[in-house]
Amino acid sequence: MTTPAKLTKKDFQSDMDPRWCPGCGDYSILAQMQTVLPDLGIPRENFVFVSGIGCSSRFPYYMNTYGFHTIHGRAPAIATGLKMSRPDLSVWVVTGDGDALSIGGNHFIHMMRRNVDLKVLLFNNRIYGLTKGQYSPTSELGKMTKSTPSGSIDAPFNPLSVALGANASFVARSVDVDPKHLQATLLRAAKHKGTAFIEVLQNCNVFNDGAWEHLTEKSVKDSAQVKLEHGKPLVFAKGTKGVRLNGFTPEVVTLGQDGVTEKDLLVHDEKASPSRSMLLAELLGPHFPTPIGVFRAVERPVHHELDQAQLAAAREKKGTGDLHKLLHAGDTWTVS
Amino acid sequence: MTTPAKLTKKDFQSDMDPRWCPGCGDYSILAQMQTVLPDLGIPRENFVFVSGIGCSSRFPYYMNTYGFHTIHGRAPAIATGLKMSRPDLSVWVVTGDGDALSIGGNHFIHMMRRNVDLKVLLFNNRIYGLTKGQYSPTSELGKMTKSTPSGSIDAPFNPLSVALGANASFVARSVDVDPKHLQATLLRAAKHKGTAFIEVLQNCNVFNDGAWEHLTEKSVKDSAQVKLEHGKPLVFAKGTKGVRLNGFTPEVVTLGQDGVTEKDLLVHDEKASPSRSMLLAELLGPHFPTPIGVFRAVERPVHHELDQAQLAAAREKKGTGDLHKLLHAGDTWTVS
Amino acid sequence: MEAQPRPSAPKSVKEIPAVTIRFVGDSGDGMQLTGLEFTRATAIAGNDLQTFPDYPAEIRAPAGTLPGVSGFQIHFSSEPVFTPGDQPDVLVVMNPAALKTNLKDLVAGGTLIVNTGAFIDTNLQKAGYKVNPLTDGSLASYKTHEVDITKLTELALKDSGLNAKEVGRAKNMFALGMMLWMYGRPTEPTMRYLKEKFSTKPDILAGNEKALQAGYNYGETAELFGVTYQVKRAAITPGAYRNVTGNEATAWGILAATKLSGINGFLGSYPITPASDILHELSKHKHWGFTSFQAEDEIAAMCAAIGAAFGGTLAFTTSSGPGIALKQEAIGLALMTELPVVIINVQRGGPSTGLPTKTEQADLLQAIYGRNGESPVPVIAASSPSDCFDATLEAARLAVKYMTPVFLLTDGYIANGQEPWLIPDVKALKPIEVRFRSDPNNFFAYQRDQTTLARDWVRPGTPGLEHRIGGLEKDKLTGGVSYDAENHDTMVRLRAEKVARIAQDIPPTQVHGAPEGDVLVVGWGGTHGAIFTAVSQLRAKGKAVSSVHLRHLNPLPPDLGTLMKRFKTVVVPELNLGQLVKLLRSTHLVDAKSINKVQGKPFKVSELVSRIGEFC
Amino acid sequence: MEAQPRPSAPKSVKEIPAVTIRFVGDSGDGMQLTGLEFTRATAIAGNDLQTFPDYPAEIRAPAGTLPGVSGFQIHFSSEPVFTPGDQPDVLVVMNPAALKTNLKDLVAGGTLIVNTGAFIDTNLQKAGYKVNPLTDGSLASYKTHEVDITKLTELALKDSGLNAKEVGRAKNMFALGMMLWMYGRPTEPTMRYLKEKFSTKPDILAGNEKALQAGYNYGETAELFGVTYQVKRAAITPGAYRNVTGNEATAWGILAATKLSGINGFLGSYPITPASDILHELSKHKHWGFTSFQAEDEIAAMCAAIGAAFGGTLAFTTSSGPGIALKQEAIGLALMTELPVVIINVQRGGPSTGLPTKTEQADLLQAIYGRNGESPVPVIAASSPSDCFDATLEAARLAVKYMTPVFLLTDGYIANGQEPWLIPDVKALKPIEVRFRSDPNNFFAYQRDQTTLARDWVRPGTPGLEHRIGGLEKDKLTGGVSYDAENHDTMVRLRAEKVARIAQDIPPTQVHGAPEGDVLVVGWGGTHGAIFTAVSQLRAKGKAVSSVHLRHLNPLPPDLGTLMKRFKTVVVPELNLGQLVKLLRSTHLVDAKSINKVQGKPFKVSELVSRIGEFC
Ligand SMILES: Cc1ncc(C[n+]2csc(CCOP(=O)(O)OP(=O)(O)O)c2C)c(N)n1
Ligand SMILES: Cc1ncc(C[n+]2csc(CCOP(=O)(O)OP(=O)(O)O)c2C)c(N)n1
Ligand code: SF4
Ligand code: SF4
Ligand SMILES: [Mg+2]
Ligand SMILES: [Mg+2]
Repeated sequence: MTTPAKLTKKDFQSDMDPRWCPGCGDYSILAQMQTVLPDLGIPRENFVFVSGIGCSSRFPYYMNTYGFHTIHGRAPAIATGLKMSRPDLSVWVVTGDGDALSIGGNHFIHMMRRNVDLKVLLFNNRIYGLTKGQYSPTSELGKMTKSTPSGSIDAPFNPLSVALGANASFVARSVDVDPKHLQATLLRAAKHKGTAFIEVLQNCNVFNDGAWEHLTEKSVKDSAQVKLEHGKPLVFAKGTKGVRLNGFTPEVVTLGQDGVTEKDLLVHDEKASPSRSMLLAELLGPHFPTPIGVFRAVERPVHHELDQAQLAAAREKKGTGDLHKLLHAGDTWTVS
Repeated sequence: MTTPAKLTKKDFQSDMDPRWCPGCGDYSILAQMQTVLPDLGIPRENFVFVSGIGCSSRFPYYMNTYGFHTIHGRAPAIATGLKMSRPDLSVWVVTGDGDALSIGGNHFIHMMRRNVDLKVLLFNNRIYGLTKGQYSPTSELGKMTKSTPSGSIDAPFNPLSVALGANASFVARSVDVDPKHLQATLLRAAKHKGTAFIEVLQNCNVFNDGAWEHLTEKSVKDSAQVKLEHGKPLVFAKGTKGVRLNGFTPEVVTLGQDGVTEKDLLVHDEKASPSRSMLLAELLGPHFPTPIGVFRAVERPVHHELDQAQLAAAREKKGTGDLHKLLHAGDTWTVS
Repeated sequence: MEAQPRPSAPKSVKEIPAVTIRFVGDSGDGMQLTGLEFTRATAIAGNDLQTFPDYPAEIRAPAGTLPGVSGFQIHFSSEPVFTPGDQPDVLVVMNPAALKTNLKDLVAGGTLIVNTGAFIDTNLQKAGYKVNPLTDGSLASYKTHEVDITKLTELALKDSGLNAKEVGRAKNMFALGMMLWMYGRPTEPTMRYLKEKFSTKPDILAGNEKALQAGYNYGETAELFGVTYQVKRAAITPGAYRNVTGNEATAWGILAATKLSGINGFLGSYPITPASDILHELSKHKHWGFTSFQAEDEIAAMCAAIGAAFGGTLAFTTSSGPGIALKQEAIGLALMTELPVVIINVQRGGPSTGLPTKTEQADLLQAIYGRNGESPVPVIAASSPSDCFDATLEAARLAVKYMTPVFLLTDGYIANGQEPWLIPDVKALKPIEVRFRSDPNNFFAYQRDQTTLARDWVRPGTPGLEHRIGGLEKDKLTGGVSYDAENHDTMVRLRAEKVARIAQDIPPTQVHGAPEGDVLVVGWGGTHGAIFTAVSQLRAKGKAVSSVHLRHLNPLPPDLGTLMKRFKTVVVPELNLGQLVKLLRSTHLVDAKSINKVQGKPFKVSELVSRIGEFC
Repeated sequence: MEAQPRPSAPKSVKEIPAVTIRFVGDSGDGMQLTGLEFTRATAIAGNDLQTFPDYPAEIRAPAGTLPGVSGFQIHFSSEPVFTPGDQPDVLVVMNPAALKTNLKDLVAGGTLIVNTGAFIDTNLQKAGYKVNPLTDGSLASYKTHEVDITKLTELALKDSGLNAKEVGRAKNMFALGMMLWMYGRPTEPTMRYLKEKFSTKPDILAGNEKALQAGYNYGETAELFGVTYQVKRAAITPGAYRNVTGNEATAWGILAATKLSGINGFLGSYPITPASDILHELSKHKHWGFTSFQAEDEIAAMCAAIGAAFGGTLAFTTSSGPGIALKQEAIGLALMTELPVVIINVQRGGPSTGLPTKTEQADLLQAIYGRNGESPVPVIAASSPSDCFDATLEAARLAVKYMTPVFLLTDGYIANGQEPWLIPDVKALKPIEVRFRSDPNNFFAYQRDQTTLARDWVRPGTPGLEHRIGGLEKDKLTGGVSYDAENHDTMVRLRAEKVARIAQDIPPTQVHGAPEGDVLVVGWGGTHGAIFTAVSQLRAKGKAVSSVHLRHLNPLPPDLGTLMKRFKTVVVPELNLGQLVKLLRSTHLVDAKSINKVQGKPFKVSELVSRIGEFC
C-alpha cells in the first residue's frame, strides 16, 4: 500500500451523503476540514475522527478516514485512550455544545488539563439539535426552548472560559460562515502540540436559527467581531475602533478620537497565562466585539509524550518485560 | 417542637465518633463548622449536609443535622435537586479533590454556572485518601503515588480556576490549620447567595503528609501566604512585601525598596470578572505567596430564585394546576 | 375566505367496519401533521382508533431520499381497536421515495393515492427508480388514484401571496382535505387548529385553509373517486374523550400523582429520544408548583430526583435505554436509602445507541438486574398510550407506599402512538397517601411498617428527626452505618422482601378468554393491543387460547403460577429475544415458549395470529 | 546485630496435619504484615495454605476501638488446602477490642495468645469490657497464654534509640517471632523482607530485627509454651512456587496476555476498593510497553479502553460493582462496535456503596443483563487467587477471538486472599492469536468469520481500510448505519449467536466426585475452595454428592444440562440471594435449590457441609 502522492479534498469525502438539514452550518465546517487535511502531509489512513452524539457528531461518517461515532459526551475519553495507545495517529474530536459541555463536561476539562494531543472541534449552536431543540449549556439565560418554555434559568457556560479554567494550552474560536478563517484556524490547531480546542460558532437553522447572526451578518460583521492576532492590537470595525484596558476593565475606543492610537490598545498575547486569555473570552456583545481567532497557544508538556518518555525510561532501566522474570520475582520456593 | 433559643457547638455534634486517622486535617474543619453554625440563626433541623464518597465525605455523619452521604462525585447533583425542591433548607456540600474534580467534575462546574444556592467545601489533600493513596486531579505533575509510581503525567487542576472558568459567583480558599480564617470564610460562604465554593487546603497525614507544609508551617506561613481582603492591597510577609502588576504579569516587591509603596500594589477586588480572580488563582509558590481568602464574591441571579419566580409568575398567570382542566384542555369529544 | 360547503351527498357511500390508512411523504411534507389532523377528525367522528407515527432518525434527511421518508398510520373502526393496523388498506403517497419504501406494506388490491406532481426525474432518481412506477405498470394490482397534488395546490394558492416554498408546504393540507372528504369527516377541527397555530401569520393561515378546502372540494367534484366510505361510530363507553399519546399520558400521570399525593413534584431529566416529550410537557406546568429540571446528564437527573425525594418531594426521572444504564449506580443509592423515585424508561431499539426512533422491549432485565449487588427494584409496565396514565399513578403509589425507587417501562411505540382516551373522572381517582413522620419519640430512621416494610419518610426541616443516611450498608434499626455480617444478611433479605410484598397489592390477574385451555399467551407492555386482537381472532376461530397481560413484572402477580398451570402451553410474545420468558421459566419452571421480533416495530396482529396459532 | 541462633530442639514437638491461625489487633498494630510474613515462612516451609485478610473500611479507625480491629487468618496443612479455614485453632490477640470481636470464632478449647500489655483500662473501655476478661475467668475454656508483648518489646528495644511510637510499632514483630518459633519456621525470609523495606532506615531495621528475634527467643526460652507444632510439608506438585493474591494474579494475567498476543496492552481504570491493587500493580510495568491510565471516572476508564481497542491494543478495565454500573453504557458501545475489551469486576458487598471491603458474588446478573437492549456479553469467573491468572488469560483470549467485550468476575475474597501458586511454565502458555486485517480487497467492516462470527480487527493507520463505526445499529455487512428492520433483527440475533458460539470453546465440565448421584453442587467464582472441601468431606462420609465449578457463566457449558439431569437434586451455593440458580432454572428448567449467604464473608466449610447435607 502506498499513499497517493498528494491528497485532495475529494479523498476525504466518504461515500455517505451528509444528512444534516439543508442550510445547516455543519456543511461548511465539513467542507473546510476536507479542504485543509490534504495540506497536513499526513497519510489519510492516519486520521481518526472521534465524535459523541448529536447532529455535529455525525461528522465522522462523512470523512473518508477512520472514524468512530461513539456515545454521548464520551468522545474525549475514547480519543484519549486511542491517542495514548497510538501516538502515531492524528486524532480529532468532533462534538457539540451539549455533547461536550453538558453530559461530557468532565471528560472535556480533563482532556484539557492533561493536554492530550487531540484536535477538538466543538460545534456551538447553543441548542440540542439532534433531540430537536432543548436548551444547551451555552443557551442564553432566559432562552425559550422545548424544555424551557418559560425561559432557561441556567446561566450559560462560556466554552472558552471553561477550557481556560482547565488550563487549556490551545483555545480558539471560529465561525461556520467564515471559510477562510476556519481553515486557517483548523491548520493552526492541527499543528499545535497538545489539546487544541476550537469553538466553532455554528448555525442550527432549524432549532436556533440566527443564534450568531448578531456577529456573523455581513452588515454587522466587521463591527461585531475582532480578529485576534498574536502581537497585534485589538482593532476592529475596519480599523476604526479598538479595545483598550482601563485598569482591568476593557473598553471600546475609537481610534483617532481623544488622541487614541493603536499604541493604547490591548495587544494580543497568545502565550500569556489563562487568566489573560479569559479576559478576552469575557468580551461579549453588544458592548464589545466578539473576539475570533486563537486566544491561547502555549507549549506545555504533552500527555502522550510524557507517557512515552516514562515507557522508554522504564525500558532503559529495566529492559523489556519478561514474563518469566516477573512471575519469579520475590520469594519463591521449589517443591521437588 | 421548638428550636432551642441559642444553639451551641455541641448541638451540632452527632453521636458518631469521627473515624478519620488521628492527625487528619478533617478534624479541624469539622470543629470550625460546628463552631460557626450556631451563629447563623438557622434552626438546626434546616441544615442538610450532602457529601459524596471519600474520607472528607464522611463529614455529614459527624454533624447532628440532616445528612446524606451519597455516591462518588454526585453530591452537587443531589444537593441541586434538594435545593430546587426545598429552597427553605440550608444545604451544604462536602467533597474531596477526587470526589469533586475527578468523577464529579461535571456536576461541579454545572453547579457553579447555575449558581445553585449551595455552600460547597472541597477538602483538597491532593490525594485519594479513602482508597489509600492514588494521585488526584490536584496532585502535582510528577507526583509518585500508588497508581503513578513513575510520577503522574497529568497536569493538575487548580480548583479555583476550574470554578472561575465556570463563572462561580463565590470562590474562596482557606486552610485546615487556620481555625480563625476558616471560621470567617465559612461564615462568609454561609451568607453568600448562590454557590459559595471554598477550597480548604487539608493535610492527609497518612497518604500525602505535608502537602501544604510549604505554606502552612509556622516558620514560612507569613511569607508563603497572602491574605486577600476586598479593597486592600496584596501585602504579606508581615507587611514587608507585596504583589504588584507589571502589565499583566504579577511580581513580588519589597515595600520600601526602590520606592515601592502600598499604592503600587495590586488591590484586591472581589467583585471583578472571573479573569481577574483567576489571575490571583494563578499565583503559586515558590515564586509567589499563595492567596488565602475570598477571591470572588459577586451577586448574580440565584438558581432557585429564578425557578421560584417562574413558578410564581406561572401561578399568577394560570392559577394553580387543575387536573380536570388539564385533561380536558384541547380537543375533546363526548360519547353518549 | 369562502364559506365552507356542507358535504353534499357523494356519488356513493360504502359502509365499512374498519380501515387503515397510511400517509407517507418526505419529512418536509408534513405527514405527521396530516396524520394527527386526520386522527383528530376521526376521533371526533366517534370511531375507535390507534395511530403509529414512523419518522426518520435524522432531523431533516435530504429531501426526496429514502431515509427522509416520514409516515403516519391510523387504524379506525366501528369496533374496538387495539392496534394501528397491520397493513394499510389505503396508502397516500406524496413522493417516489415514499412509494418505494411503503408499497410493500399495502394490502393486496389496496388503494393508492399518489401525488403525481412529485414523480419528476430528480425525485425518481433519489428514490432509486430507473423508470417511473406510475407508467411501467408495476402498480396495476392496486386501485391507484393519481392526483397532481403539487399542481392543484399551486393552482388553489396562486393568488394567495405565498411564495413557492410556502405553497409547497401547504400540499399536505390538500391531501388531508381529500382524505377527510373521502371518509366523510368534517374539516372544522383542522380549521380550528390552523387558526390557533397560525394566529400571527394570517397569510399562511389563509393559504392552508384554502389548500385544505381545495382538497376537500377536489374530492367532492373530481370524477376520480367513485365512492366515499363510512366507518360508523364505535360503540364505546360513554363519556368525554380525547386523543392522547403515551408520553402525554405519562406526563399527565405525573402531574396527577402530585395532586393525588398532595405534595410538590419534581422531574430530573435529560433529553433523549423517545422520552424527551415528557420533559417538554412537564416543563409547561410551572403553575402546578411542579419543578422540571433538565440536568447536565442522566446521572445528575437521577441524582437530583433523589435529592428531591430526600427533601420530601414526589420525584421522577425519565429517559430511555442508554440513559437508564447511566442512572443505575444512583438507582442503587435510592434503593439503599429507601427513597421513593419513579424511573420511567421509554424503551427504544438497542443495544447502545441502537435505533433511537424505533420501539423495543429489551430493557426489562436491565430494569430488574442492572445494578451491582442484590438490588431489587419494583418494575411495572404500561400497555397502551392511555394506560401510561394509570401506570404512572401506580408507580408513584408503590414508590411512596413502599419507600422505594420504582421502574415504569413504556416504549417508543406507545409513547408516540395515539389513541382516544376516556378522560378519567378526577374526583374518582384514589388519593396517594403520603405521611411524613414528625414525631421525634422513639425515632429510628430504618424502623419499618410491619405490612409494607417501608421506613418512615422524614422531611429535613422537621425538628428532632435529624439523621444521616447514605449508600453504605445500614443498621436495620437506626439506619447508621453497619459493617456487621448478620445485619447485612438481614438487610439484603429485608430489601428483597419489601419488594416481594408488593405482590399483596397486585389484583387478581385478568384473563382474556377462558381461564383454562390449550394456550396461554403472556404479554407485557406495548404489545397488548396486538396480542389482545390476535387472541380474539384465534378464539373467534375456535382455538382454546387465552391471554394475560402483565402490569407487574417485579414482583410477578402471585396468581400467575397457578394460572399458567391451567394451560398446556404458555407462549410469551416479546419485542426482544425473550426476557419475560426467562423470568417465568426460572420463577415457575414452566416451559414457556418465546415469540420474538426485534425489528424496531410492533407486532402485527397477523404475525401473532400465525405464530401463536402454531402452538394451538 | 546478634547472630541468629539455630532453632534448638524444643521441649516437645507435636505433629499436626493442619492448623488455622488468626492474628488480630488494632489497625495500627500491623497485623496484615504479621500475617503475610507468617504466610511467606509457611509457604517456604512447604505447606499448602490459604489466607484471608479482614480489615476495617476506615483508613485508620481510632486506636483501640472495635471498628478498628484488623485481622489476618491463615490455614496451612500437609494436605491440599482450599480455604483459609472456618475457625481459627489459634488466636493471637494484640488488644481487648480484637479479643472482643474475634473470640467467638475461636474453636472450642482453642489456643489463645494474648498481649496482656494492651489490657489496660482505657483499652478495655474502648472495647466495651466492664471487667478485664483476663481476670474474670471468661477465658477458662481456652488454652490461654498470656504474654506481655508490649513490655517485652520495650525491654528488647530499650537501647535501640527508637522512640516510644516506633517501639510500639515493632510489637507485631515480637508476636511474629514467637509464632514462627512455635511452628518451627525460620526467621530468615522476614529478616530479608525487613532489610529491603527499611534499607534507608537502619535504626528501624535494627529495631524490627531485634523484636523479631526477641519474640523467637522468648518462645524458645520461656516456660510458657510446653510444645511446638510441626505441620509437615504437603505432597504437592513439584515445581517453583510463590504466594499470590488474586489481584496480583489478575495483573500478571493481564501482562501475560499482552505477551502472548504480541501486542501492546492498555488498562483504563479508576481506583475502587477492592480492585485498586490491580491498577497499582500494572502501573509498575511501564517497561512492558504497558500503558495504565487512571481516568477521571469509571466511564472514562471504560471509554479509554474502547479507544485503545479501536486502535488495535489489548484493552482492559478494572473496577468493582458501583464502578461497573457506570461502565455499562459504554460496554454497550463496545459490544455494538464489536471491539475486544476485558472488563474485570472485583466484586464487593452491595448494593450501592454497600460494604466496600467485604466480599460478595452479587454482580453476576448485572454482568449478564445490566445494559439496555439485547446486549450479550460473555461472562467468566475466577475461582481462587491463583486461578485469576488463568481466568484473565481466558478472558483476553475470548475477547480477541470473538471480537467482543468480556466480563471477568473475581471478588474481594480471592482478590485479597493469598495462596501458593505453582508458577506456570511461561513457554508452555498458549499464544493468543491476533490478526489485524490489512487487505483492502473486498473489505467490509462487519464481514464475519464463519466459525466464530467475529469481524475483522483493523488498526487505524492501515491504508485502504478507512471505515467508520459507532453505536447506531449497523448494516450486517458494511457496518454502516442501518435503520432497516430486517437487518436489525438479523444483527440482534447475530450478536447473541456470536456469544453463544463461545460454548464451542468450553471444555467438558469436570465433575468432582461421581458423574451421577443424589446431589450435584454447582458453584462459581470464589466459593470454589469451600464447596470443594465441603463436598470432599461429605463424600468421605459416604454421601452421593458431587460438584462442578463453572468458569463460564455466559454462555453456560453445553454439557451442563445433561450433567444436572444425572443427579436427583441440584444445589447452588452462592454469596448472594441466588443468581446463578436463576440462570440454571430458566435455561434448563431444573428445580435447582439455592444456598445463600450474604454476610460479606465467604462460606465456611462446616456451613456448607451442613446445608448441602440437608439435600443428601
Ligand atoms: C446517554 C444519552 N443521553 C442522551 C442522548 C440523546 N441526545 C443525543 S444528541 C443530544 C444533544 C445534542 O446536542 P449537541 O451536542 O449540542 O449537538 P447538536 O445536535 O446540537 O449538534 C442528546 C441529548 C443520547 N444519545 N445518549
Ligand atoms: C463509583 C465509585 N468509584 C470509585 C469509588 C472509590 N472511591 C471512594 S473515595 C475515592 C476517592 C476519594 O478521594 P477524595 O475525593 O480526594 O477524598 P479523600 O478521601 O481524599 O478525602 C474513590 C476513588 C467509589 N466509591 N465509587
Ligand atoms: S437540527 Fe440544526 S444542527 Fe441539526 S442538522 Fe438540522 S440545522 Fe443542523
Ligand atoms: S487517609 Fe488521609 S484524608 Fe483520610 S482520614 Fe486518614 S489522614 Fe485523613
Ligand atoms: Mg448543539
Ligand atoms: Mg482527597
